[in-house]
Amino acid sequence: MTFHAPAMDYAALSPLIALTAGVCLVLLLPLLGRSRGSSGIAIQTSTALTLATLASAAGLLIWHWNDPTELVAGALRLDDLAISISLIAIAAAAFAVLLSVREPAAEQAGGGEYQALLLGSVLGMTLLAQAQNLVTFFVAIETLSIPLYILCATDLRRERSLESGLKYLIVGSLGSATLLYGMAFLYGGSGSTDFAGIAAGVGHAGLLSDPLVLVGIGMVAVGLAFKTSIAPFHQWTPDVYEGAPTPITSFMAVATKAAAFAVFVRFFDVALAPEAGDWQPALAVLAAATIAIGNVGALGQDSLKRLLGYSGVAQAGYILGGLVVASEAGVDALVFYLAGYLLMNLAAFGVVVARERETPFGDDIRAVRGLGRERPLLAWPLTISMLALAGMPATVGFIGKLYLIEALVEGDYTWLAVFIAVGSMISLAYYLRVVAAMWMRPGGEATAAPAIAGASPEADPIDPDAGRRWYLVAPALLAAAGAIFFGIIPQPLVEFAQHAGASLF
Amino acid sequence: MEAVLFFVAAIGALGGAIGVIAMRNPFYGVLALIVHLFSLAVLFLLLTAAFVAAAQVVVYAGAVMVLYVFVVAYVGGGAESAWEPIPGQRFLAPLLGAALFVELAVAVLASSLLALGQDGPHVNPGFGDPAAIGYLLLEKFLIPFEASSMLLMLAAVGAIVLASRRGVDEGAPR
Amino acid sequence: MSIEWYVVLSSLLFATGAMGILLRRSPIVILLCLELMLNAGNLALVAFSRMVGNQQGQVFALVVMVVAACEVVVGLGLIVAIFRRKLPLDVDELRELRG
Amino acid sequence: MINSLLWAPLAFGLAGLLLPRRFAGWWATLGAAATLGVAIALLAGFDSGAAGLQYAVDVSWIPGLGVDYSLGLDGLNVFLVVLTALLWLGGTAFAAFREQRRPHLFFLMMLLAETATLGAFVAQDLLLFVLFFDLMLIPFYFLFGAWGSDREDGPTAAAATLKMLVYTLVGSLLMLVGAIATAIIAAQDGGHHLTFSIAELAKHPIAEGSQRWIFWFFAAAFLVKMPAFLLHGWMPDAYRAAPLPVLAVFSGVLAKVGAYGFLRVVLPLFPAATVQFQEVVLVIALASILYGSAMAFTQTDIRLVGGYSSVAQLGFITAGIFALRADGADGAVLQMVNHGLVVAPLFIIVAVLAERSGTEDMRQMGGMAMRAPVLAALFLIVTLATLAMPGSANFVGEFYILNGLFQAKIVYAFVAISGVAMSAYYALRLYQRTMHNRRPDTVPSREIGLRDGLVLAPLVLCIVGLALYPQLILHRTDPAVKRSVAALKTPVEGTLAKR
Amino acid sequence: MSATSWAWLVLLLPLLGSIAVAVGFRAIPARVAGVVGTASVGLAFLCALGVLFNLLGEDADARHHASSLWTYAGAAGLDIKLGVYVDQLSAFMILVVTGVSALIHLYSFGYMQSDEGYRRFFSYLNFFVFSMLLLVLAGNFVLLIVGWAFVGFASYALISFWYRRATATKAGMKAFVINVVGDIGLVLAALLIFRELGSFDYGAVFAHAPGAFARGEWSVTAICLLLLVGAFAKSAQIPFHTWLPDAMEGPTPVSALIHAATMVTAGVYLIARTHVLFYLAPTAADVAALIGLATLLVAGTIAIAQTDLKRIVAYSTMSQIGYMIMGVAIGAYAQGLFHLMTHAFFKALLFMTAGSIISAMANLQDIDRMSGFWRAMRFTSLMLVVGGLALAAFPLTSGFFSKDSILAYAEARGGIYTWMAVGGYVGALLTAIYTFRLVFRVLPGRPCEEAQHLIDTGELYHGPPVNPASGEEEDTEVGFPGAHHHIAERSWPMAAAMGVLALGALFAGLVQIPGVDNVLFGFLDPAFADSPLAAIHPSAGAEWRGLAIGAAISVLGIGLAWYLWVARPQLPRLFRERLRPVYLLCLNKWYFDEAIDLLVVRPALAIGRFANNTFERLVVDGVVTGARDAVGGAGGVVRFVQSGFVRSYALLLIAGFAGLALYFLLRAT
Repeated sequence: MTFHAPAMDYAALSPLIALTAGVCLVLLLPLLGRSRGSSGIAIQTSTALTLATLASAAGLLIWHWNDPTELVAGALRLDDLAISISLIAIAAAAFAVLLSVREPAAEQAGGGEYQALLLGSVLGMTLLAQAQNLVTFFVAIETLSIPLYILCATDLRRERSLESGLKYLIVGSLGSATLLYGMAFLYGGSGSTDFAGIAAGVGHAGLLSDPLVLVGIGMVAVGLAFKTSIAPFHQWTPDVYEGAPTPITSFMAVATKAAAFAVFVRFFDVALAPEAGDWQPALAVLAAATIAIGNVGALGQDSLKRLLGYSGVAQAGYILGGLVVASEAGVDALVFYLAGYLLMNLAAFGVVVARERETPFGDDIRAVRGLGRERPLLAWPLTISMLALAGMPATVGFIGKLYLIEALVEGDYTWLAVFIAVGSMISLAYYLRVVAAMWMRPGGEATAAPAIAGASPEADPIDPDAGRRWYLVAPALLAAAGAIFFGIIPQPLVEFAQHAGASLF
Repeated sequence: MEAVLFFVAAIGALGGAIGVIAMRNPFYGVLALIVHLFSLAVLFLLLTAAFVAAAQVVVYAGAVMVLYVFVVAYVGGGAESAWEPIPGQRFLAPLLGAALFVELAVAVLASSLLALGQDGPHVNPGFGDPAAIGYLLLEKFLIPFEASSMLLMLAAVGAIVLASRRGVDEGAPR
Repeated sequence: MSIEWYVVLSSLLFATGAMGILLRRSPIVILLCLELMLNAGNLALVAFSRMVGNQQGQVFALVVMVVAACEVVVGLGLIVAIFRRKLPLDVDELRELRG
Repeated sequence: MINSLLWAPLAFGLAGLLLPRRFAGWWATLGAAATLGVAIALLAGFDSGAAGLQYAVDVSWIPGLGVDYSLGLDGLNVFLVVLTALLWLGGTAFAAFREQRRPHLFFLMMLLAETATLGAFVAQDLLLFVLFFDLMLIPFYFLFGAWGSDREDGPTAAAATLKMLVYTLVGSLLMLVGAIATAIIAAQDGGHHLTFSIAELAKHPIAEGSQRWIFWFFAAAFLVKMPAFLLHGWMPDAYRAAPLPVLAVFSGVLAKVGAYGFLRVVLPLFPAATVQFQEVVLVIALASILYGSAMAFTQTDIRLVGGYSSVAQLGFITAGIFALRADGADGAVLQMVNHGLVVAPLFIIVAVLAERSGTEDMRQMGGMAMRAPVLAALFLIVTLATLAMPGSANFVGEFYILNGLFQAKIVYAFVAISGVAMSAYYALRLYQRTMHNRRPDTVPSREIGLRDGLVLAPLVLCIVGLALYPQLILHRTDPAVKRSVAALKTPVEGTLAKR
Repeated sequence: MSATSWAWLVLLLPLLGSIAVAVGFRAIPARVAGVVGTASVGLAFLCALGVLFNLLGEDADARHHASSLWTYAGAAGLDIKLGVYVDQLSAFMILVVTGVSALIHLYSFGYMQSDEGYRRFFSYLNFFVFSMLLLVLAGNFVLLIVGWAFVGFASYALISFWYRRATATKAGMKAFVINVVGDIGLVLAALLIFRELGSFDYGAVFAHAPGAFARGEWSVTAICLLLLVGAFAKSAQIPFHTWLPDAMEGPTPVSALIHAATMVTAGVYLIARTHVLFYLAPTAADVAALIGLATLLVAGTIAIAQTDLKRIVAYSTMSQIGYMIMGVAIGAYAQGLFHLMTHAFFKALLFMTAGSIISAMANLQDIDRMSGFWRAMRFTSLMLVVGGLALAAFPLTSGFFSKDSILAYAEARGGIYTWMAVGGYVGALLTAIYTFRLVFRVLPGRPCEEAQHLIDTGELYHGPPVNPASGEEEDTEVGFPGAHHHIAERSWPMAAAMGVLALGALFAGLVQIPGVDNVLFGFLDPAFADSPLAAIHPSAGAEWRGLAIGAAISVLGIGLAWYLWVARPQLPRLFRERLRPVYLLCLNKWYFDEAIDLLVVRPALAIGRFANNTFERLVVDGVVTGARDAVGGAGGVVRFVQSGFVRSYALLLIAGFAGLALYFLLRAT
């Protein structure tokens, strides 16, 4: 046996390399800094460094826009789907890093570790988006999850943070174990770990709808459904979203979904396409259930983060619709919706973080009472994001739903489209509750009873003018503006999505 | 001969597993797991996966279990009470476990894959030895290999973040 | 011994592990049970790799070990943190987040 | 031209944010006036003979989704556009005369609402229509919720508004699905590329099977908007919560969008289903007429009298449309304009009365005509128009509607006309209870102020003008109406005269 | 100038007057308003004469013209023009209307002087005249309906003129709603006509109708019955008559103008106008005739029992209209119109005298309180007697000729119509009785308090102003015309108006003395030439026989009245006690109000209340609340399952996994 080193296309690998290097640097630099004993600077430098890393990675990705390449003996595939999803993840990370400035969790986690873990998670996502065989797939999904387990728990002083970390870890590992076992079955059935190989294997007549393969598919579906918080594997979502440090929640909500859906699409719409007839109905039902559960669950939630968590579940249900139809239009819609979801969500979370730090209410809905009069600059992003999430016209949310419904109707899943419509109807009840709190209620009485959801006894010190900090307001405004812009001029985003879709079919 | 070994190992693995979930005291649970791991290693050997078996012994029974022991010793693994706060859990859990097993078993046994029924094809002696695995790791699976190393580092960092004293220094006294 | 035996055994182990997670309340034991499940996966992988006669499954198993190790490390770290925070080491006691 | 009409209000609204608060109202009024100017210019240049679209604009908007930005005027919407502009000017001015909380936002929303409404009227792309149709709700949500009044005996403004929004969206989200389904099915059947252009889709209606369910998706949206009987649950609360200047435009225009939708979208696109379900809709319409009237004459809250009378009126309009004949539809369009012209002043008057008596309960009012002859006269004219006094354009509208109904389904005509008698009762009752009889000491009788008069008088003048020459509208409406009715395989015009 | 342009002028003048008075209501002094109002109608009368002479200038069968200004509403096959139709019938009508109206304006000029709403009154009055003229001049059914409704509105406005009286507004509402019911009848009729004949224009309709319908065909019968609904509602025929007595809430000139002279005769005009259709629908015609007969008898009986001065006159109006309706229904078109004219004169006169008396009574209308006015107010009393005689068809008065011409025709036509004639004579007897009951109660005897006060001081009696209907106190701002009252003796305009009318009441009959002259019928008959019924002419002999019977009955009636209320005043009380049920029936107006209230008003309100209190809450809101609660409940379940126990999450996850696996196993082949 002789060793054949695989062809290394470093240009195409560069985004991954950049991120990896970024992780190491962010870890190392502050150490030097801390030795000089000035952690303030350390945090700033690491923040800057992280942003730089993300920027460069994004740049390198865009550089490869529109020329799909196979990497390292077919372990990876850097195509437009991968790029677009990675870009979404990176954007989410960048926002999260900004929101994390002065975040108690980040300070406790110390100089660079917090950002490093964040970067590590992003690395996992970019990897996952490109994965072409089961092993990479599995490692990548763990690389994105494990740092998140940790990050959720980094606000060590708050019991909720630890609780969320542990819950996420346990249920998450259960999920990955299931995923792994499913992969094992698929490997057994097809005799290969490569997606292509699997496609060939399960496509092979003798195996079409063979119990081994099908159950394998089922278990992989469970694993991915867990990551994308599809009911009934969603239950970790509200708890973890509420418990985790808010910037992390904002990151998880979008990036994890995006990455997981990327591989979901790759694996099901490509590798398992031959079995589509078998898994489509199942996933459709799951989507419907998710929409229903997410939307009714969000009703009457007082914690904004929890509310967004449930709404995230519902949104995942919508997005899954794009996957179910297993068509190019479906993937387009899916990517488009994810991009839109990024904007809508970040606009909301920026405001939540700001209010969390400026009021004693934590993320309770009371924190945004009368926001319209006191802090228009915060009220508008949150309003827009709520309306967008509800799918109101002239926002990206409307176009997103429109796109999904088109795909669904085309794929003969009209009933699911109707379900989406009904779902967003219910969703109004809670989204508008937030809007009403901002515009139709008198100002929040700043000296209220402390015992409120979200503001635990070990509440963080209040920063009275957090609502004016550029690094909180600017991202929110930016995202909100984007949500409106792409609601009125969606074509660029549509093309972006269509590129992604085209790279699969 | 092989069959005997298989059954011994299988019983060991299963017994270990049962021990893990049955032992009140986490410490015994850890020990049970070690038994389980060793018997798995034997099964790996039977499946001509020498390197995996070795790794199993070294990594798990060696490193990981030691970690467990330390932690259990540190947090003082007191026996957990028999009281079950979630209604129906005690009843549903075994049911689901059984259901799961049945479904998976059926999936395997009902499969039309003929190969499942045989001992597997004849493989050349080099099968599963460190060299072969090494080649795979450095050629086909280079990326996962690198990634998992990255993952290890991140996990280590995370463990430090979580377990370091920093958290409680600022923590509010209870 | 035919491969089926190994796979069925592995699924039995898998189910056992799952059952353990459902039944035990000490986070440490739950971690152990997760180990069980991952190992069941490993056994299946190795068995299949023997069946199809290529070693990809074995490599996969190795990677899984690393992953498992990472989960353990993080999990134990979390447990230590919780212990430091003087919170009960019982997953049922940690339920501030609900509803 | 038509673009400026559509976007002028919004542009003014945004620009208004930069002005100091006390100018916001005047600026908004100016904006509304400008819009009205454009609208009238469009009307002036409107070629009354032509059936086709005029001032058409059609540029690709989201090619990826086959959505175009296409606008246009024809007989169906030209007068509704003018009506919208007119009423908005009235409402905005009336609001500008009064102190508003957070004026910037208020007037921005007011003008945004105008743009959205105009959009819904001029949109010629099915999806654009749906978009504007839903967009209308947002500003009104804020206007009702944030500037509305909470009732101690009822839900808060926010709650009432939420109810309204969810209710109306029940329909319009289904409509979104329906719209997309229509386009896609059409594209699949016809094998051409995806388009939402109403004109295109009307050329080859989709298969009857699909028409059936899509028809109801659209009908749901429109009937809720009107609102029609059994779907009007949101109306009472919302009407009582709404600030009156806003309510004037809301009730004056928005209800019409639903009826307009039937003419613009449903009849041309789903002819088979329309014919099939004609009687069902007619039954709903008649139920609305009777029920709305019955409710109207038992109400004591003067807003709700207006509200329920609208239910009845919209019932008439729907009935006219679903006579599926040109005369009925002509009458419907005319009646839409008339009702808008009537109900908006009505609510402005309600505001004036409420300001004097400090209550909106007619049992505590009376005798206000005493020192206010002008107010009384204006109110009287509005009242007479409301009860479709022969000689008013409203009568002509109802007469055409009834004629259409009479020729198509004679029985329904007999039922429908009983609504006329009831309308006479509740309208007159409203007038008498407030203006006539003995005056409680709590209620001062004060003449209408000059500025309010300036808002009210022009509207009343329009009523009178139309009463003298309804042909103005009928003449321009007829060709377009004939075209949208032509799709149905039913006798379109003329009579069943034996010889 | 052609007839039609004169007609347009007739139409225009009152409208302008109304608008001028209304717009300049603050600018111009009250007097001027009165002058403008009166003058405009006076001029209109002159223009009407212009129309007449134009027509007389042409030969008899060419005396009909149509003219239109612009297309009012023409689309989708309907073609409705703003047009007038002038022929002998409309010419006759506008003459009567403008003429009588002019006099009544004159009367009001004096009578209403001190009323707060003097200008408003004249603006309304003019508007009414305009509407009435529109009604009679309209060239198509739609415009007819417009005029019809305008008249209804004007009457509403005038009835509730003293709008602070609850009784007045109530009465106005009643009148309006019943009139709207009538309008609806007309609208349906018009629609049916359009459905059958494809046009609304008189010319086209009447030209095509004979060819289009077989005599007695259901469709034409339906049309006529619907027309009758309109006619009865306006002309206060059973069962739509209940508004008329209440309408007496309005100022007395209004009663004179609307409820005697003009508006209530609209129904007669309508039937005359559509006589072609009615000829084709004999059933409908007979229904009309019978109801007319019934009305005239019922009203007569009621009138005998009433004690309210104006209401008695009102019921007499009803019964007189009954004669006309019966006449035009059975084919006595010209005769009916003849009676319409004479009735206009003497009934207006009667109301004016009533007004004058009521002034003297300080707004009291109860004849039980009245007596001895002969000595207090000569002129008024004289007028009352004149009017009474005419109404009672005393020989040689106008009523004598007109009423008997109708009955003679009926007799001549034979069959059941003979019996109608008999009924008519019975009615005549009643008429004579109640009329002179009124006269004998008011004029002779010892002057009552108010009359005495007038005689002694020469001043009008001024009691505290009260609402005659409810008896409640009122401030002088509202209710009876202002602070100062006016009687004919003191106000030349009133006297002048009454004088002229008296002349008419006495001598108008002379234009049509059987066998002597034939002025009126000669003019009108050509307009009805197209109906075979118009050809029937009773012989002069038969007419004289009729006249003789009529004279006898009238004298008999007057004699009876004298016997009962002057010679033997205790007899009526005796009757009351003996025939209590009959008396009560008449006193309570045959319980029509109660019946309508029971059958129509209450059910409607009940339905409304049910809808409002029950249906709205249970069903309409129920749907919403139900849906909301369902969703909310589901949310509760989800939140409950989200128990916070990580192990239960795991359980659900694995359960889902098991379920999914099961699904796939079942899919597997």
